Amino acid sequence: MEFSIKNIGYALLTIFIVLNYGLILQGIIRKIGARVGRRYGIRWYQPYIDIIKNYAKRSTITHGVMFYIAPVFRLSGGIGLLLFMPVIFGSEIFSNFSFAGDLVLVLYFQFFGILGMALGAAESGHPYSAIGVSRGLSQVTSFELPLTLGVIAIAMQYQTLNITEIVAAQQGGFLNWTVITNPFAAAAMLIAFLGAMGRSPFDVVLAPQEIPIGPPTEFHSGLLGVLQLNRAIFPVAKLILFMNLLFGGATNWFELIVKTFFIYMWSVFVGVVYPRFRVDQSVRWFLTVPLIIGIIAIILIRF
Amino acid sequence: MIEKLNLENISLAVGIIVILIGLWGLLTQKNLIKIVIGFALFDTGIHIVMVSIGYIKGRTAPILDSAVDVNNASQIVVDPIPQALVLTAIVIGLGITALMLSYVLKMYQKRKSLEINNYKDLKW
Amino acid sequence: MVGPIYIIAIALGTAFFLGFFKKANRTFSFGLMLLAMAFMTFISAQWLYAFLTQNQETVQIFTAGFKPPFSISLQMGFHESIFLTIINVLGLFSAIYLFGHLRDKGVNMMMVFVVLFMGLNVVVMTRDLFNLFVFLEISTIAIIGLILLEKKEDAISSGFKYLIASGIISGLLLIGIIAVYYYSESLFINDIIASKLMYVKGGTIATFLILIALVLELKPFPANGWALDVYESAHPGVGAIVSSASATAGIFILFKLLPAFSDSAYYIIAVIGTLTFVGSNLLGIKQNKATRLLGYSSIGQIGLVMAVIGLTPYLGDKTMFIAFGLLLTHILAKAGLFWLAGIVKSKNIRDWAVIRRNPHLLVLMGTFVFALIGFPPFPSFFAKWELIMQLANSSGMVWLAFILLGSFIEGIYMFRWFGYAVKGENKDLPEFKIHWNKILPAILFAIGLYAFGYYSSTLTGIAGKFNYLPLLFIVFLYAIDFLPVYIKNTISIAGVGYYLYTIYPGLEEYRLVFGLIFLAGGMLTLLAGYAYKGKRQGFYPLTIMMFAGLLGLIEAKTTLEFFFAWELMTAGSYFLIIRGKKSMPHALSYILFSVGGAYLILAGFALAHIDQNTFSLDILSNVQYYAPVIFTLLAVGFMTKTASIGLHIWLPGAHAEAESDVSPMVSAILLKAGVFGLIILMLHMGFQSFGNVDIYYILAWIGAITAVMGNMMAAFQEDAKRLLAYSSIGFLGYTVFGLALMSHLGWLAAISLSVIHFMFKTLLFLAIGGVVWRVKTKEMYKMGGLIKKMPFTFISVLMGIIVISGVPPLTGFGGKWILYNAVLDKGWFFPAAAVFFAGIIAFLYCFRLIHTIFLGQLKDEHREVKEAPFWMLVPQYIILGVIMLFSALPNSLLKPIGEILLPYFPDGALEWQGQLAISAFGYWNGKLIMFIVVGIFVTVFAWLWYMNRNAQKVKQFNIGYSAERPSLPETTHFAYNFFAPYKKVLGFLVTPVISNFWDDVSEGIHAVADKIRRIYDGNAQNYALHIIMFVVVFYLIAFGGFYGI
Amino acid sequence: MKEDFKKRTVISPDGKPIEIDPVKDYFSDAKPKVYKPAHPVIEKFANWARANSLWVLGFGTGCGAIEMRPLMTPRFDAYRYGIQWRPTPRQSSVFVISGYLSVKTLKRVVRTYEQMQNPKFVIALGSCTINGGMYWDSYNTINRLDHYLPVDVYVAGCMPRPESLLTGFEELKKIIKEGRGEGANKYAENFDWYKANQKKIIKDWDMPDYNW
Repeated sequence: MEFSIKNIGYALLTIFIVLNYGLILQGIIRKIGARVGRRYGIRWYQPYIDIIKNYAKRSTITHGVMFYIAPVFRLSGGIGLLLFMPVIFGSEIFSNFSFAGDLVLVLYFQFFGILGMALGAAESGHPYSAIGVSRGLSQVTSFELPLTLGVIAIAMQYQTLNITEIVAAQQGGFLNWTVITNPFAAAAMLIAFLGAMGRSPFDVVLAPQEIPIGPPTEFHSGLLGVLQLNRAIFPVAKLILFMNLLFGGATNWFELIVKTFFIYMWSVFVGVVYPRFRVDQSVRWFLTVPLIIGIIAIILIRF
Repeated sequence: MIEKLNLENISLAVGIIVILIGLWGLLTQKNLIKIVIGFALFDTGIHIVMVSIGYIKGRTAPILDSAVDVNNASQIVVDPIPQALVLTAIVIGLGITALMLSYVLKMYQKRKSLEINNYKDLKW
Repeated sequence: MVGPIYIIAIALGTAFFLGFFKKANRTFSFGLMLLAMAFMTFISAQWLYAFLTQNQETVQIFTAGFKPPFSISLQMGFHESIFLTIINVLGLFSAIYLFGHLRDKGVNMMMVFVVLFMGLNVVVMTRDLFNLFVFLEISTIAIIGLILLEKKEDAISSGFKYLIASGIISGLLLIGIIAVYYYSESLFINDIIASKLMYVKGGTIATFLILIALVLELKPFPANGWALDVYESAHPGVGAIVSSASATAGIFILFKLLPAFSDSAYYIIAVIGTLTFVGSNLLGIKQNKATRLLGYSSIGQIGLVMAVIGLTPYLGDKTMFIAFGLLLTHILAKAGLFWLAGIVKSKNIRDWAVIRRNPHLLVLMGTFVFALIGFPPFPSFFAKWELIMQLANSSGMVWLAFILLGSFIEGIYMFRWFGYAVKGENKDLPEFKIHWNKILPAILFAIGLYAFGYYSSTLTGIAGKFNYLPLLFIVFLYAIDFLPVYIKNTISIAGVGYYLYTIYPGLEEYRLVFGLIFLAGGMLTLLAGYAYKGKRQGFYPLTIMMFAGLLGLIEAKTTLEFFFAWELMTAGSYFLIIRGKKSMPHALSYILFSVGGAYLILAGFALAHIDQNTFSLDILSNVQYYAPVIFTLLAVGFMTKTASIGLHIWLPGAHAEAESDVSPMVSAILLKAGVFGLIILMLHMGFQSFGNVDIYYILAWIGAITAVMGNMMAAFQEDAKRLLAYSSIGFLGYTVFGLALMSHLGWLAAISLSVIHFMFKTLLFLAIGGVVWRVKTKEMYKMGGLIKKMPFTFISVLMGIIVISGVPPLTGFGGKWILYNAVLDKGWFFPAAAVFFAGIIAFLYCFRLIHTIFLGQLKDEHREVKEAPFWMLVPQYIILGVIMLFSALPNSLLKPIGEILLPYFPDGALEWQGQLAISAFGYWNGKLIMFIVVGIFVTVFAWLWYMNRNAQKVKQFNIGYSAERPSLPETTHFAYNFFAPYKKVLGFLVTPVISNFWDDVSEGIHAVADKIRRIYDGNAQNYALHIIMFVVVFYLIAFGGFYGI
Repeated sequence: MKEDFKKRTVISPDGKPIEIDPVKDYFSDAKPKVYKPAHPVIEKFANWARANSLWVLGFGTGCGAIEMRPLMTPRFDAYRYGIQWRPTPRQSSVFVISGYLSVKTLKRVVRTYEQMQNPKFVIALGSCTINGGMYWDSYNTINRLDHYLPVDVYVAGCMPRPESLLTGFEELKKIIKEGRGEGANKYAENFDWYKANQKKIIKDWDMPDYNW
């Protein structure tokens, strides 16, 4: 497949859909969380208002160039991740730029935003930002190991790193989904997914009162607005990744919404039940149980 | 046993005993002078051994004089070479002994001691 | 032609004549003596010349008109002439060196001096056993006389010990002589040899006595305490004579009488020699007095020569070459070192730092030390090479192992000593004066070492093939060392560039890749040199030495050339590393690991050479025996350079303490030499296994663990350059892992990672070097906020860390992608998972590096810091350009490498469609990714910039700080122990187990050495006892086992 | 702490002494700017969003802090009105000052207020913020908050219940929607007056005039 100008239009369409879906999903999830806490909670469209409000702020301050660029990195990371994946299986329009690279690209491109954000946060000179980044990176490294094992197991299972082909191999009923055919790899990855979503119990990175929401503590106004956009797009991109790898992908938007919603709910369930882990605790945990599951997955695929 | 007890063997044995005595002195005496004496004995013992090895039973000293006829000297004198060697060895031994004594002298001058254990500054 | 008898005549005559000048003009007397020595030298040299050029026949000289055995006869043959020349040259220069001393002490000493050399001359020439004894005694007495005349207290007591010892030895010799005479009835050595005494009953003991006495003359371990005391206390000039001249004569006697002994005598000599070599060097490592240290080394070296003579059955017709090479090096270098000891006058090796006040003396010392250890281009290098090759060829593996062990141990104390000289604290030390007569001999001997080294190389046949041009360039740079930096830098760059230009057409395949890394990389890093002011003495010859070694590796066609280049590179890099500020201990561990690794490589080459009649590197692909062992030896040898886990402890310190532009050289470029070695090894030897264990699988694990541990250590460093150094360890781990995969993609990953590592490590080390240059500290937590002061450096570091972490779109991702595909292809998932885990850990240190230095809070002291020097930035930005090119057009890097690999690994190559790479598992289009990412990025940025174009710029304390405000930048900069929680969990992984292990090994060796050397308790009687026990033990061994009976 | 803000001399890595004036070197000394409202249509829409997305920074200076917490609980659940809590002044738009302000806390309040971004709103909670309440003649508290900061809504009471606070928020929403929530611009316009008042109370003024 070659790049053509059409792709840009398709990409914008995907971004638009995903952005809206992400914002609504965010609102609904928060609503669900509130209902678990016996509150009414925010209105489902509150995330929209918040973003508009932030863009409507009149003043901005800047701590320097990197501070300014960080949200750009972050949003580029989210959008890139989304666009490098086939969003809807079988749809040329929503496969976007997945012909540019395979699963490995997607795995590593996740870090584009993380790294940029970390740099910008650090540029603000705020010690809490740096503490948050330290925690975040520590956690990322630890859940990445089970994730890698799971990815290797899946790539071995399907003998490909091409996400489209992985999805294709899972077509034909839920019994073909990786989560059924390769349960250990799926388990390892789904646990890593908890870490990747950064919800409780792995949300000490953004501890609101201890280190006032960690890395983005100095971001505000439009800069924060960009980050909020990313907070809508990035989780959905990750959800789509896991959906593609483990749950057979989606052939239309409805299927995508249903699947991603339930995958998200997995982390929400865990999140509302479990209290927060300290960083050392979560690192230790990721390097024990999920790691062992990952190793079992590899052993099973190998022999 | 008895027939082995001839002159050359006796001198050989004496030589070896003197060597051992000399070595014993060299190794055990703590006085520098006595050590030198031990060395001298050791040296002398070696000379005795040398002479006794060169001895041939029933022959005379390899000195060409009235007692030895030049023409049949090779039949009646003992091997002259060990004797010559011994002479040289004695000279060298003397040289070494002299050097040792001069060393002892110097050492005594420097430190006023003849005890060998006082000269152990250099070690390891 | 002047007859050799005139040597004796002149010496005796001069000695006699000098007696008349007792009180008269001492300088005149000295001149007379010098004339005599010169004439003696002339005679022997003239004979040597005749033997070398005019087919001169061996000449017998009969005294007193009779033929032997009735008279004493002298012989002048080829070997005699060599030894005589050596001894007399040494005598001549010793005399020059001792000029002031001899003049002060008077005519007596001069007489003794001349007599000493007369004695040694006769000892060499005589063919009469008793005459030999006599003149041996004469020379001994003369030496002891020299010591006595010095009138120094400790010298005298040591002379007394010498006397006692030599008395006993000569007694043994005398008994032996008379016994020999008794059985062979002749004292003429030729007759004795002809009579085959050892086959006569009783003759064995006679020859044994002679043998043991001659061996004892050579001060075998452990019966040599007296000699050590003499070396320590005597005037260094005398020490040089004892160490060189007497020992030479002693070796020659042994050599001369060797045919008289039974074949098993060889064995005894070899055992004693090897024991002496290893034992003496072992005891030497605890030594801290320079002259005594030299004593240990002398004894060890002579032991080695003895061992070589004893190993004649193994070495065959190479014996003479080896023995001469070793002996000559020993004589020249040891005499030189003793003479330097006389100039510097520092007893303790720590005080030798004073020598640097005159850098040329340091050059001399370096020459001597490196010659002793056997570095190229000195004769000992070629001798050792032949020695090891022959030993392996004739299955002398145990000997080989012990000789390498001994050499290694010698390296420990020699390099430690040299390290003190180069880097020790040299304030508050006494001044020393240099007299021309003292320095001249040392200079000439050093030149002699180089000359003989070249001569040896012509004998081994590599002179024609090996490229000496770079070495001449080094000499040239040394000669122009007084010029300012920018001139020398230009010349160096031009030199390297010219060389690259000339060899470029001849480079092929992976040699081309590494050639470019080494030479083009070298030019790039040299650019940074313009930032330095002043003269930067000594830097350029050393740098070029390293690059000469590196390009030698590239050009090497034979194992010998390869090893030559390897050692050259090691020496050059050692000097570069030790130039750093606090790098003495690190340089020591570097050189020791390098030398140890080099010996393993040497052993590997030797084993590979068995039953092959060429030295071509191709022998590795045609190995006859021990293939897995050879592979392991070579692999471990090369991995000392790639700093794989277990062998890495030298690296962090060495790289961290090096100068700003040296760090990239030794990190980005030098480490690739190990990779290059591994590539050559693996290409030639292919798959290897011990039984069922695949060595490559072990290698893969080593690579993986290295990667994890290296990166983990890097994440916990506070020192920026140390962090980068550990990061190098980690990255080299990926490379080793990639190579171990032994597949097209694995190698593609490994080689492209090598290239990438070269680029980003140069970039980062230069950038961080520039920062350190400005802020004068390497501790990251003391920096911070420098982005505003050093924006250009910041950009390089940013790009560098993005490449390290393998985040798309920069080129680091390509390596990761290929590695993934390679792993899926190969199926080694667990080490692979470790490698990918390591890749993620890289984020930790990457972020830390950029955050703690450039982001966060700017410190008070750094408010007026300037951007890094321009010339440091130039190479960085050139590299940045290349990185961007490779990132956008990955096939410009990967496709050529893939094509190189095709002949070796035809399967599993990438398929290229433009910039789209397709593997069996996935695909990747670097250019497209670059465009997409840049496109998104620019769009978002433009939009954000438009939105916030009026943003208020604030300063560093304008942060929301819980209604308070920060008080000091130091307390606001979160930097120290940055990954504390991580350390809490995984810190146990980075406890320095390996460093502790090596420390324990080192301490253990030192403790053993210290225990054993207590036998040298300074008591003359105990020394005598050692001699007697030595005789008894060897008697028992000899007659209990294998000697004759 | 205070010593850290005196001028000091440090030695640079090159060995040169450098003068450091922390207050000038480490803090921006720019004056606040007046930001004109955008086009009325846009502004109306923006004000609607601002009113429905009140991000609150709670300043628990006095006893009133206890009244803010219940708003997050199921019982009062202020979230449903678009009121959310933010932990940092940078991201907040509403500053709730809950009770009397001592001289010491006033300094912190001023600093925090200035760190918030325009537009920003202040709700003063409790009688003490209006006239000092029971502390009106205290040596150590201020009496009238709007001498020091532009206050949008006062919620009277000692203490006002959470319901009152909610009413205050509703009032604030109305003000914002009507475009009257221009406290930040008012502060910038009358900056000298406010500063003079603040400095009258805060004797040891050791910070820049405007805390960005």
